Formats: sequence, structure tokens, C-alpha cells
Amino acid sequence: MSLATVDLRKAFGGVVALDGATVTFREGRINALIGPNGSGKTTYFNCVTGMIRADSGTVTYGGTDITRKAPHAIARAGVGRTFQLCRVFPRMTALDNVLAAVRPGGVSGGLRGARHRAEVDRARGWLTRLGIEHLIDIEARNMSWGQQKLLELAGVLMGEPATVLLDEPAGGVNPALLDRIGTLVRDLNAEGRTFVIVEHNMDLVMSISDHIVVFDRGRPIAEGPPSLIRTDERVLGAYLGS
Amino acid sequence: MPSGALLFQSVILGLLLGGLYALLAAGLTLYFGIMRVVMIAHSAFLILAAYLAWWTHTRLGIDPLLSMIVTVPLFFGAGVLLQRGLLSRLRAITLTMMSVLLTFAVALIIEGLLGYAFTGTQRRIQLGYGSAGLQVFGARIAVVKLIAFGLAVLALAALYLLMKKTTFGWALRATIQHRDAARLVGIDTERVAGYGFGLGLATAAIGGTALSLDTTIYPSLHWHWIGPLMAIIVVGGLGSVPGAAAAAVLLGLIQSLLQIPLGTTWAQTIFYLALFATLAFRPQGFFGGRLAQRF
Amino acid sequence: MLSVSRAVGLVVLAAAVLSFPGLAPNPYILSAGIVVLNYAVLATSWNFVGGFTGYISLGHGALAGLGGYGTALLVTKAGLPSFVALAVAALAVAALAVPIGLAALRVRGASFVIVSIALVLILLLVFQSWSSVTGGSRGLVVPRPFPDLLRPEHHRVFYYLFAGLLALALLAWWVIDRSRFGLGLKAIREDEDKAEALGTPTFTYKLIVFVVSAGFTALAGGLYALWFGDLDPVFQFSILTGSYLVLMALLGGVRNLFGPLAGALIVGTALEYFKGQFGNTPLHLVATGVLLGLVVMFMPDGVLPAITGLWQRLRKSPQSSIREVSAADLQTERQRAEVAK
Amino acid sequence: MAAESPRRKTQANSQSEIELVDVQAGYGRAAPVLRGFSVAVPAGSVVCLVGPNGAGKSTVLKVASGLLKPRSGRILVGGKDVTGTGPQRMLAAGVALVLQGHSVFREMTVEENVLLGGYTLKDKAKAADRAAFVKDLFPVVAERWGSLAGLLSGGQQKQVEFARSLMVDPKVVLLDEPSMGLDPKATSTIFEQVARMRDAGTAVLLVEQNARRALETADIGCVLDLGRVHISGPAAQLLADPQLGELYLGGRPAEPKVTPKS
Amino acid sequence: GDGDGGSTATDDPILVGISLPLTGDFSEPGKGVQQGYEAWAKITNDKGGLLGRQIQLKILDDQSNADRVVADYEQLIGSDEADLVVGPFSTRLVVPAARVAEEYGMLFVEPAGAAKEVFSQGFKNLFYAAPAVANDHYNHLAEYLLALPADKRPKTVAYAAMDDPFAQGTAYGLKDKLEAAGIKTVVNEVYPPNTTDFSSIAAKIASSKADMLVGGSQYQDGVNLIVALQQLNYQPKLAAFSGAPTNPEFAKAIGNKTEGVLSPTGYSPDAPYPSNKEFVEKFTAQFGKAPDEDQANAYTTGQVVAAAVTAVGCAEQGDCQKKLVDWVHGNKVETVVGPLSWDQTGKPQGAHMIQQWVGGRIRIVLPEAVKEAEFVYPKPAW
Ligand SMILES: Nc1ncnc2c1ncn2[C@@H]1O[C@H](COP(=O)(O)OP(=O)(O)OP(=O)(O)O)[C@@H](O)[C@H]1O
Ligand SMILES: Nc1ncnc2c1ncn2[C@@H]1O[C@H](COP(=O)(O)OP(=O)(O)OP(=O)(O)O)[C@@H](O)[C@H]1O
Ligand SMILES: CC(C)C[C@H](N)C(=O)O
Ligand SMILES: [Mg+2]
Ligand SMILES: [Mg+2]
Repeated sequence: MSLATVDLRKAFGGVVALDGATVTFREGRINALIGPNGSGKTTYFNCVTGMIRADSGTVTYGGTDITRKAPHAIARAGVGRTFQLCRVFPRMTALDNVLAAVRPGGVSGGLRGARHRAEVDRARGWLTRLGIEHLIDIEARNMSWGQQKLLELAGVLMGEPATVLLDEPAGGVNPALLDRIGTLVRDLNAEGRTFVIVEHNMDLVMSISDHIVVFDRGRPIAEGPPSLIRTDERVLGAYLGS
Repeated sequence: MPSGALLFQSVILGLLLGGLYALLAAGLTLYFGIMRVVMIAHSAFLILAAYLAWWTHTRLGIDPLLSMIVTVPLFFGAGVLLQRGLLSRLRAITLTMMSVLLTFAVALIIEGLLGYAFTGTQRRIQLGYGSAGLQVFGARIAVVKLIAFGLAVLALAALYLLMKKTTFGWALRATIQHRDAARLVGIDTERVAGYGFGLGLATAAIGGTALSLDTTIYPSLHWHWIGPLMAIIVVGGLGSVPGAAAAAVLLGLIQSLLQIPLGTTWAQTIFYLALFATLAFRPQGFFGGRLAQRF
Repeated sequence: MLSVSRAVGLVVLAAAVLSFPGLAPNPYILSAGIVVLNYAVLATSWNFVGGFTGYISLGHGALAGLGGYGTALLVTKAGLPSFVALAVAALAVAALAVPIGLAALRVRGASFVIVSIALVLILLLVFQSWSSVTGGSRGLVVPRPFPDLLRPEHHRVFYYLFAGLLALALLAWWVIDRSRFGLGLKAIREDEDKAEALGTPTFTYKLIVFVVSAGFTALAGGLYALWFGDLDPVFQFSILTGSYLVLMALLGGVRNLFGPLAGALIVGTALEYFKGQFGNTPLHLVATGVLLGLVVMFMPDGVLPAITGLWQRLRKSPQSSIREVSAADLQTERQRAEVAK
Repeated sequence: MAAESPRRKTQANSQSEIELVDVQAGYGRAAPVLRGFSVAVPAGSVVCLVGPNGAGKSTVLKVASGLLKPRSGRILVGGKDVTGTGPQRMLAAGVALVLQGHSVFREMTVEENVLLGGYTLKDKAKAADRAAFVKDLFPVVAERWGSLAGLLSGGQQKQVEFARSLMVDPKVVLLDEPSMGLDPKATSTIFEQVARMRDAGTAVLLVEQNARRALETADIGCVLDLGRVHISGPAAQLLADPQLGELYLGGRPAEPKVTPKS
Repeated sequence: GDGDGGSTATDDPILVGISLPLTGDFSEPGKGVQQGYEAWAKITNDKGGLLGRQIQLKILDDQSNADRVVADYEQLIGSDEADLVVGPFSTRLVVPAARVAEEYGMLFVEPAGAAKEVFSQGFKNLFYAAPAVANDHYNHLAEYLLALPADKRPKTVAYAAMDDPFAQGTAYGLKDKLEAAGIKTVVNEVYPPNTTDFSSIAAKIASSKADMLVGGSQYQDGVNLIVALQQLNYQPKLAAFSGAPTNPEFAKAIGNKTEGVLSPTGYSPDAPYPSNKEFVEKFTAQFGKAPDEDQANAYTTGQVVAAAVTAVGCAEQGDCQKKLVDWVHGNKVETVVGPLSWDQTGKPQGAHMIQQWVGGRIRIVLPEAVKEAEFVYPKPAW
């Protein structure tokens, strides 16, 4: 399901963070969203996922309007996200962190035991895929920055989102692991998941994305496949530097 | 329909009351808004200061205002000790929660000791000018209320300047917001946080003295003040001294006017209605300041 | 799953609770037991909100007061039988908890504490002022459900009623604790926005658990009213009561099923003891304050966790917190795993 | 470990500006994170610390800046033993740390943040000088001078922090992943700045996950794993080591640079 | 108490259990009551005790808390096995306390449950040991005012009462009578017990310019109200307060401007009743000052219990209590506040006197028969 926004606007006091962002992230792709610091990428994610309310404009997911929906409803509709400043549940173990993404349905589902066998196995699987299975019983607050980032990603994936928004997944992650994350994203994409990745690591962005949107001052200034973006004048000027 | 004279008199009373509220709430703004410590014991310290003023007056026969020469530094020191000895030892993640309970404990201890020392009897300072008043356009202003109001204005102005204009004020705010980073720029965070707390309690010393001029005190009186003061700082916007002052004056005024049709008890509910309205419609307070929802 | 030692512990606990009335030397001790049980139910009820979501409410005393007044008014004004009134009142308070929760749960942390304090104070004002219905400061007398019972017998009956209610509250807490719903609540405690982003309807969760908590609290308050017989707004809507609950739960350990119960036992007994010790002075307040301070400073996780922690440390040598694997080890391990696939 | 001779020498390499000797350190009761870790940063050189997540890199910097007391071992600054003194003393000795993650004073303005960086400066004129210097260096800082720092975007905040730490003109700068969250332009600025500081004689201890880029700037590389030095040597040498590359630096050696050098 | 089978000629002391508000809201009057009980025990014991047994008091502090007061009597009766129990201070605490005593079948004479709700609970073992209940405190004043010629009567009255059964009882008892006679109520304010700021209430009263002010007060609230009124320069022709003016601290607290202030009282140290002389003398010797109303009420309570015990010849839990109760119901007891008798609900059948500050002292001015000074009307300015 495609994620699209039309004329999204958001201002914080005098600062215009989003200035009419009209973007479509097509289903099944690995999309990248890049742009200089402060260009509104995180704000865009926040508006799309309902964490903050846009001043105007609409967000649609798979054709349905989700502009006014609560964040959890958007998550349940299939949009998962990570946070730029990595957020995990500090006093819960890695396992519980991941299990917390399981969304029970109804009263009986809610009252079912949290450590359901199948789910524990699934959680363990995600931790393994991210290379932190050895931390399964460790509380998140005792992990290093990078470990927490990976844990957060595991939690989001546990929710089986059809569309995953990643805010700087590579920030602070060891390059050796980064390759794994890159591979993982490609595998998951092959399994049918859509990605939108905000990232400043151009090696990663250029190597994995199918489609890149470039933001500047709260609105897209360029769009296209990596090969095109790499050489786009405006992009070079606003973002990559010349 | 109340007479014009009564309305005018109520407005005057409301403004004076609001000024006092502003002073009493100032310290709370400091710890709560800036240091993120919920200081339940603030009003207990107010009562303590009031008791000390009463005690110096009855025992030594001197004007209660003079007690501030002792109580202000004393409370400052107590604040430093409280912060350095107790609050700073709490874990950072649970600071907000645990500080509620710890300061609650301090409030109980103060209340208990006051009761032990002075019994539960209500006390009131009997001043020569206690019932004196000035006539202003047909309304009357009690001298003691005017003094309390003046104290409030002076203390609040000093506090505001200190926070915004001095290096100490900056260092205090920095310490509160990111302790490690503050240490890394060379701030002695332990000391600064202690002083900040001391400052809050120093305002309690002034506020308590002002309070004692024209009211009865008893050890458990502090419970009575917690609610209205907390409401004031939320309505004013957490951490904003000018906001708290504005909210205090406004709420004092409304309360005073509402007493005419509703009576004393129902009029008090205005504080809580304002509190809920603020949280529902404008969590950052009506006068700027921080989002109340998050703290 | 119940381990053997847990099961044994449970049986012992239940036996101890149930045999108390037989062992109590006089009705006074029995009534003190009821007070402690009442505290235990209240603290456990509080712990639905405080323990799971980390929202510290100093206002649960007010919910108990509502339960008490609700029960009393339904008996006196509507003429309902006592225990029907109790059930209806608890349901009504649970229903009322919905709008209260809608307002109060919008805010977090210290602001929530303030709101909860405000709740008590505003209800105090209402119940004091609205004397045509509530009796105001004259108080309200609750007719006895068993008018023919002598006082000692009356105590015995209520002791078992409270014990039953406690069992019910503990069971409910236990079910939630191990459930997915419970895990969601704990996620809220840790990071509410994050939980929301993961798809947990945090507000609904908070509201549900608040309503459950309010219901149990009201049951305890109502039962207490039926037992005690006299309601006075000053004592029903007191911040002190709410704070004692917090003290108990914290003291025992909020993440622990039996934490609040243990806390109620300790604090309830301590309150009686301080009263005996400092009878004629307000030093009992000082003692309570010191106790609370000590808990916060030295056992912020509570007595039960402190004991279990100590036990574990005695049994095992300090273990490293993280399983140690170097990058090279991990690599080989993964390769092995991939080959095995 | 003994420092290899740096590529560029502005001073005699005999003395290290900061040196950690056989440090054991950890958190609370848990097993140590660093176990016998040593590193030396000569004046006028950049030492880059790389290693997997959780290896203990940030812990090294916390120990070096005095935030965390080591359980054993010594810390020498300019040859003097300063083990166990707090961050204030360390700062006075000339050691400045930029924390990993975000550590701006969120509810103070950018101006207040930056000026607080010069908290220990007694000389007002010097403070003004430095402020002008950092504003010049980071245009964003100048642009958002009056707004609350907590409202800036992640990368903007990082720049404010960096500017703040440069207010004092330190002898040793400890940087924990300075490029994290920065856009390519700002990243370049940071690395240029690191090089410039080195040229001015400042010792830099740099922790980076952007390892290849960092090693290109650094003189000495040091791989940390499981709390010990796994290998160390001239940065160029580490970059060339294929096995290290696979384990710690990411699969492909960096070829086409998207971010051109200035 | 010892078993019924044992000899009644035991020498064990008689244990009298009492809970009092020694801390908290009612602590001041609570301590007064304590002195009254202590004086009673000492005076009785000095004369050889009751039934030849010494009286031993066991006093617990209920912290002015209704929950506590119940636990206290529970303990006194159940655990300490007190032979007799007597009441605490204040209507708010008397009601729950009385229920415990009732359900254990104990005689319950009390010194301070004056409000009418005490007597509507269906208690069969309760007796209030004072001349009159709250609503009747001002009866003599009402009579006096209504007897005045119409042009001299106050025409408008302002009422301000604490939200407390006793305080409201006194004020509204008078209000009902004055309103029935057509005297207009211009202000009717109720304030919660914890009120400390009276400026708004005072502003309302002052702007009404009422001829007469009636304060349903305990102590401090009365003082605060008067000071606030003085600040606004309000001068009524008559001012009556239920609690405050009899307190020894009162004059100083309002700046000695007491002249003409009225108050009802159930007790006068100068009253001519036979036991009163002895009481005042011995009390003064014991405590260094003359007793006031609270002490006297407690002493009266003791006198009532003692009379019953002496007449029935027993003092222990069990059947004896029923006999004691029956005796009190059927008899009149001579006390320091005069002869007392009770109806079925335990309500006393007398009336209060009216005192007024005259010439710097508080004197009885009504009823005519016992007056010590002339009624001053209108009252001088304060
Ligand atoms: N809560 C907020 N209040 C006020 N201003 C904000 C808030 N959040 C973001 N902004 C402002 O909005 C603009 C966009 O910020 P945003 O975080 O979306 O940028 P970004 O593209 O994610 O940048 P980066 O790459 O540095 O993370 C910035 O100028 C920032 O200062
Ligand atoms: N505050 C803490 N309490 C307990 N353990 C901690 C704490 N901080 C870090 N650790 C543990 O110490 C180890 C080293 O952490 P450190 O932050 O130094 O790693 P790092 O090398 O900087 O990793 P990253 O690249 O992910 O930032 C980790 O295994 C982590 O689990
Ligand atoms: C006359 C007083 C002794 C009565 C007491 N104040 C009461 O509350 O009932
Ligand atoms: Mg961002
Ligand atoms: Mg790190």
C-alpha cells in the first residue's frame, strides 16, 4: 500500500518545518528520504504516523485517509517506525521489548499470556536477524547506543508492518552490522515490505534504495532513482555539497 | 445583584490575595518547572516559616518581618541540604516520581514536628496594625495585606532577574536540563542544583512570613495550600515565573469575585476547574511555559 | 505457570490469612486485621495503575471515598440492600472513572500527580458543600448490613469479606501481569510515545486499567463503609489516605504481585505501633515520614525485590550483565547457523 | 599501547597529551566493560577508536573525561596523573568531551547553550571571540541563535553541541560519534574541523562508526573489542587490512565518495 | 472487668477508657476535656474512689480522626477491657465512638456531642452531660430580643457559620427563632472548617450593614472573622459567637476590643450548684487556673457516671452496663452545671446561659435570674 501526502504543512511557532510536502512513496519499494539537517524529515515521519498533528494537508495510506488517526491506529494499519533518537523500553529485557510489539485483539487476546511460545520464537528470530540474540535477557538500559538501535528495529519488525519508516537506521551502528541491516532491508523488501528510510549515510542510501525523495526546507525538491539524484544539481547544492 | 461597593472591595481583595498566591507559588515554579522536582513539602515549609515568624513575634516581641533575616538564609541552607543530601541521590529515571514521595515524607515530618513543638492549636500573630486599614475610593485595604503584596512583588522580580540575567541562573537551568553536559562545560552541578533548591525554599521563607501576617496557622494547614498552588503553576505554564504570577493574580481575583454568589467553599473549586481546563485545552499553560502533559 | 515453591507459598499465605480471626485474642486485634486487609486491597487496587503504568496517583483515597459514599447513599436514599448497593456503587464509580480518566490520563508524570491531588481536593469540596445529598460535614451514617450481629461477630464476617476481595484483586492483578495487555501497560510505563508508535492504544489501555483500579478501590471503600458505619468527607477524601496507599505499594514493591500486600502489612502494623508509641504527640507523622523517606532513598524498588535481590546475590556470584561475544565469535557463530539452515 | 609515530608532527611525539593506562571500568555491580584498556593520544594527532556496538568505546571517553571513575588504571593528562578527578578538573586540565547522542540544554536558547560552553572562561572578550568563531564555523548555529535548542532538528542540535565544546579551545577533544545524524555537508565540516584542530596542535580522540571516513582523517587507528585493544596502528594500515574491514569497517572498502572533500 | 462470679468487693482500680483529640483539628478543646477528666479522677480518688476502688484513666489520642476514634474505643473495650468508657470531644467524633460503645453494650456518657444529629442515631446508651443541645444554646437571647419593642429590635442579621454540626446548630437555632419573628436574614454564609481567609465573607457582611452578627464558630474562625470585619470597619449593634469569646485568649486575639460581644455557655465557675464550688477550688489547685466550659463538661460526664456506678453498685463490662444505662435514664443527676436529666435519646433537658463581655470581663447577662451584669445593647464599636 502506498503512502502519500498532499500539501502537508507544519509550523512550530515561527519555524516552518513542513511547507507543503506532497510526496508519494510507492508500495513495494525501498524509498529513501534525504535532506539537510532540519529540512523536516523527522517532522514528516511524525505527521505521517500521527505523533504530531499537521497544520494542514492530508496523509493517505493505501488510499485511506489517515490524517487524523491516532498513532496506534496508524501502526495497526501497517505503518511501523523507528525514532531518530532511538527509543526502547529501558527497564524491560530485549525479549519483552520485542514482545511489546505484539498487538492483541479483543479482550481474550489481551488477557492471553504475553510469553506465548510462538511469539517468543518469532521475537528470538528477529533478535537473531539483527545480531543481538545474545542480549535477549538483558535490560535495554544496560545496552550501548548501537545495541539499542538494533533492538528498536527488532521491535518494530515484530509488529509485522507492511510499511516501515526508518529514521536514520545507520546512525551509530557499526559498519559491519550496517551491511547486515542493508541486506535485511533488501530481504524484507523482497518479502513485500515497503520502506521509507531517512538516512545521511549516502553509501547506504545509494546502494539500497529504489527511489529517493530529497527534502529541503520542508518540501521535496527532487525525486527519482539513485542514479538521477546523485547528479541532480539542486540536490548537490542543497544537500550533498559541491 | 451585589452592590458596586462590594464588587470593588472584592476586586481589591482578590488582587491582594492573588499577589500573595504568586509569591507562594514562585518556589514551586522553580523546582517543578525548572528542576522537574515535585515539591509537595513547599507549603509545609511555608507554614514552617509562618510559625517561625509567629514564634519570634510572640517570644521576642519583634516584628514578624524581621524574622526573615534568620529564616531566609536558614531556609536557603535547608534547601541546599535537602537537595544535596536527599534529592540528588535519587535515580534520574524515577526522579519525578520519587521526589513526590520524598518531599511528601518531608512534609509529614515538618507537620509532625510543628505539632510536637507548638501543638495543633491555631495560631495567629497579633499585630498592633493587624486590623488597621486604608480607605481607597470607598474600599478598604488592610495594611497587613498591602505589606504581603509588596513582599510578593519584590521577591518575584528578584527571582525573575536572577534566573534570566545571571550566570548562576544560566548554570542552574543548564544543570537541570542535561547534567552530564553541564558538568562537561565546567559547571559544578551538585552545588548549582543545591543552590537552586535553596532559592526555592528562600521564597518559601518570604512567602510564609507574608502569610503569617494576616492568617491563622496550624500544622496541617499546608494540605490546604497544596492544591491551589499546584493549580496555579499548571495554569501559569510549568516553569514560567511570570506565568505563575499572572495565573495567581487572575485566580485570586476570580476566587474573590466568585465568593460573592457562591460562598467560600464552592469558590475554591475555581482552582481545580482552571487546572482541568488548562490541561484539556492548553497544556502548556495560558501564559507560556512548558507542556504540562509531559511532566 | 506456578512453580512448586510459589504454590507452597500461596497456600501458607492463604492459611495464615484465613486462620487469623481464630487466633486473634480479642475483637480489637481482629478489627486491626480488617484495617490492614482493607489497606491491602486498596494498595493492590492502586497498583493496577501505579505498578503497571507508572502513573502515581495520590488520589485513590478519593475513589475509595466515592465507593463508600456511593454505597451509603444507595442504602440510605435508594433503599437498596447493602451488598447490592456495594456492587452498584462500585460499578458506578468504575463508570465515573471513565470521564475522570479521560481528563486525568491526558497528562503524565508530575502533572498527573497534581491532577490526582486535585481530584481529592475537589471531591472534598463537593462532598463538604453539597450537604443536602451528602450530609456535608455532618457526615453520613451507613446502616449496618447485619444489624443483629454482635460487634465481634460483625468483625469476623467482614474480615472474611475483605479477605475474599483481596484474593479477587490479587487474581486480577496476576492475570493482567502475565498478559499481553499487561506487557502493553508496562511498555507505557517505560516509554508511552514509543508504545503508541508500536501500535498499543495507550490511552485506551490506561483508561481500562484505571477503571479496573477504580472499581476495586471503590469496592474496598464501599465494604469499608459498610463495616465502619460513619462517613465524614474530611476523612474519606484525604490526600493522606492516598499517600499511605502509595507508601504501602512502594514499600512492598510495585512490580510484585504481593508487594502492596506486604507493604500494607508493614505500614498498617507500623501505624498501629507508632500510635501506641507516640500516642499523645504528632510524632507518628514524623515516624511515617521517616519510614517513607527511608524506603524512597534505600529501597526504591521495594522490600520484596530487595529481598529477592539479596537472595539471588547470595546464591550466585556476581554475573556479568552481558554475554560476552566478540565480533569474530559472532561472525563464526552466524556462519555456523547459516550453514545449518 | 605505544603510539605509532603520527603522520604529521607538530610537537615531539615523546609526550602524549592524554593517556589511559591499563584501565578497568564498568557500570554498577556488573562485570567490567573495559578490562585493561590503554591508549595514548599525542599532541597534534587524531586517534580514532572503532569497534562493534557495545565494545566500550563510549565508556573509554567517559573515563577519559572524568564522567566515569575507572575501577583501576591511570589517566594521564600532559603527563600528570589525574585519575579519579571529576569532569570539572579534567576540563580545567584542557579535556573537553562531546557526548554521544543529544546533550544540548533543550530549554535554553542556542545562544545560551553556546555561551555556556565558555562557562569557565573568565575573560569576557575571549568568550566573545570564541563565540564569533564558532558561529562562523557552523552557520546553523548563527541562524538559530535565538531559538530554543531543544526545538532544533537532530543534526542541528549536534552542531550546537560541537560549537559549545569548542568555546574553550581545549587541548584534548574527545568526540563520541560526532558525525552521527549529520548531513553530508555538516559531516564534512566536522571532519575538516577535526583536521584543523589537529593542525593547531590539539589532541583528538575520536570514536566513530563512520569508520572509513574517520580513519581517513585520523593518524592512528585503534580497534576496540570486548573492552580491550584488538589491534592498533597507523590509520592507513588498518584501512587496508581486509579482515579488519570485514569485521569492523563494513564490507566494501569505500570507493566512490559521494561527499566530495573540500 | 473481672468475671461476674468473683467477689464484687475487688480492690482493682476501675479502668475508665477515653479517646480524645489530643492532636489535630480539635486538639485545643480536646486538651481541656482531658484536664476535666483528670480533675474528676483525682478529686474522686482523693475521696476514696468509687465503690472503694480507685479510678484509673486510660486516654488515647484519636488525632481528631473518626477512623481512629473507632479503633481507640475498639481497643479500650476489646483489648484493654476497660470497665467504663466515656466520650471524646466534638460531635464529629462522638457519633462514631458512641456506635462502638453501643454495639458492645457499654454506657456512654459524653461531654461534647452537642449537635442534634447525635440524638437521632437511635443510640440507647448515650447521654450528653451538659444542659442543652446546640440548637437551644441561644434560647434566652432569642427570648430577650423578641421581647424588645419593635423599633429597638435588630432588623437585619448576618449569619456566618462553620460547616460543622455543632457550630451550625447554634447559629441556626437562633436564626430559626429570629426569622420566625420576622427579623430579616441578610447574609447567610457557611465556610469549611479549614478556612483561614475571611476577607470575602467579611466584605459581604460589611456591605450588608446588618444590625446584628451571629457567628457559628468554634474558636479561631471567630477570631479571624472579627479581625477581618475590623479591617473593613464594620460595626454591628450586636455580635454573638458560639465558641470563641469564652476562650481565655480571645480578648488579646482581637486587640482587646471585646466590649459587648455575646456567647452562650453551659457553665459558669460562679454557678451556685453545690458540687461546683468544690470543683472550681480543687481544679484551680490542680491546674493553677479556673476551669472553663470544656473542663466542666468532662467533669460533669464523670459525675454522671459516678452517680450511676454508686447507685447501681457495679462497674464492669457485661450486665452491669445495662443496669447503669437504665439508672441514668430513670434519674436526675446533680452536677456542676446543675441538675441534669435526659430524654430517651440522651438529650439533656436544660438551657444555656448567655454571657457578654462587660467592662473587660465576660459575665452572665441572661437569663435574668442568674445574671451577673446588665445586658449591653447596642454594643460599642470594635
Ligand atoms: N517540536 C518542535 N518544536 C519546534 N520546532 C521543531 C520541533 N520539531 C522540529 N522542529 C523544527 O522543525 C525543523 C525540522 O526539523 P526535523 O527534525 O523534522 O528535521 P530533520 O529533517 O529530521 O533533520 P535532521 O536530519 O537533522 O534530523 C527544524 O528547524 C526544527 O528546529
Ligand atoms: N549505563 C550503563 N549501565 C550499564 N551498562 C552499560 C551502561 N552503558 C553501557 N553499558 C554496557 O557497557 C558496554 C559498553 O558500552 P559503550 O556505550 O561503551 O559501547 P560503545 O562501544 O560506545 O557502543 P556503541 O557503538 O553502540 O555506542 C555495553 O555492553 C553496554 O551494555
Ligand atoms: C459545647 C461544645 C463542647 C460542643 C462541641 N464543640 C461540639 O462539637 O459538639
Ligand atoms: Mg531528523
Ligand atoms: Mg557509544
